[in-house]
Amino acid sequence: MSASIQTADFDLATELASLRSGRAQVGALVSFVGLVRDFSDAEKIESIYLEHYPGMSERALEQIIDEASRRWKLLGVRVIHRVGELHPHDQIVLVATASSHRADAFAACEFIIDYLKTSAPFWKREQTAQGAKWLDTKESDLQRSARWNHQGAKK
Amino acid sequence: MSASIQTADFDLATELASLRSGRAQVGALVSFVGLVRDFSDAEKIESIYLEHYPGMSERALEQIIDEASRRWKLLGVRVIHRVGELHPHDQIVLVATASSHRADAFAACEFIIDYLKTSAPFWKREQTAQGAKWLDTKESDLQRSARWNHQGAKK
Amino acid sequence: MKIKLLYFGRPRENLRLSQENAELPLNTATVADLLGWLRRRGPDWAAEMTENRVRCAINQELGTPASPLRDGDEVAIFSPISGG
Amino acid sequence: MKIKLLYFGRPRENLRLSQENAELPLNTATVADLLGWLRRRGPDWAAEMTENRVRCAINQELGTPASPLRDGDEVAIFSPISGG
Repeated sequence: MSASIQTADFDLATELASLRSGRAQVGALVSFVGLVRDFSDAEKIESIYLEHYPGMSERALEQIIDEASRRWKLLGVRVIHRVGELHPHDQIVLVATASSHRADAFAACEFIIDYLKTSAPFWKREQTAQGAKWLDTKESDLQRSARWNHQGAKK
Repeated sequence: MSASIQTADFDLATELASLRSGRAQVGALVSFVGLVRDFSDAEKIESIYLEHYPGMSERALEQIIDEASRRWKLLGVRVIHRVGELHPHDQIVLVATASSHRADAFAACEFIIDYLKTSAPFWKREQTAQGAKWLDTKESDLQRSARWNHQGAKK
Repeated sequence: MKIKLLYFGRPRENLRLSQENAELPLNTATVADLLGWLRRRGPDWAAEMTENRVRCAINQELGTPASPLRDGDEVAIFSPISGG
Repeated sequence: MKIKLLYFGRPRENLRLSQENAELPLNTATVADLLGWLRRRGPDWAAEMTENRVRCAINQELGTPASPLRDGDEVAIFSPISGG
């Protein structure tokens, strides 16, 4: 169970290999990778800048992972969030979960990214030809996060 | 959108790279990897043997991918199912989905593996010290598959 | 009525048969009738070919015991699906 | 009452300030009071420090305008979260 905040890119295969390593009870690995897209609201994205709250961001990711581990039976969790300047096609975030059964791995992976989007202190500034703008929390992300308030008690 | 049935192992990083390749609208990549576990019902697994119905198995995977593509907005799907003799820790199956938004990628990935488990013609025989046995469809897989009958209309 | 019969999984292994061409009696209208006909081949077949133990596909689409059979069909009989 | 103030995202950039130590007036009991006090610093601050535009954390836990403040708190003011 570990979280990293880094400017460097990550390699999914390496991360998943270490998540499985020495855990022969793992039957399901689920991973989510978020990428920088090339267009946002019909404007071509030149770059994005990702800022975080050092200290709180690490702590928030750990709290989200702890909560997921309380709700589902997990054998491993890996979260990586990149910060700094990124460009279209770049990887932004990884959430990977390992479990004996896929129901737990899927639910925990989706829960972690949904909560991360609304409660971990990261901010995105998008740079387009029209200038730079700080993004707001998406309404759809708030709704997805709220779905989990009464879901997913530990089985 | 492609499905393969093969005895050879697969490399997740290579598969995801080709799923993203040339598609800058991809904002979310979700993947599921199913692995051979070391224990089943308290019996140590020595190996499993995976059999399929050549012709129908390819067709069933394509039908499941087509149905997922009708229900969600997908930019790419990759399914690989291995057959033949496998051992604990081996990869069995990959389902990877690419979409602009993670809601579509998550739902489609989970839908595909749930349907695959109950409607694609593959069979598993488990070899333990107590002998070999053909597995039945799990009751939990039937339930998970049935959940989708009234869910996930195309947004 | 002639059909092509395929076997997979547990029945293939237990009956040591992967496929055969079968000439069915006239009154074999459904998969359930076919299973009944196969059970009359002997105790091994009677034990395997019960509606509880096997599933089926007709021309590579999943079917049920009630599925109708037609001349030239490819019918597969197998233990419950367990891939993934 | 002394607190440590941190700014992130849009207010950090628009106000060109990342952090400061602030001595608050006695009647500053909540984050809402703090925002009111910050708005009195001038038009730039008045524009940024509205409850609509900013979110907050107190001692590295998310808070609301009603969250109480205590001496020694680390209070962060930022635009809505948008990571992941």
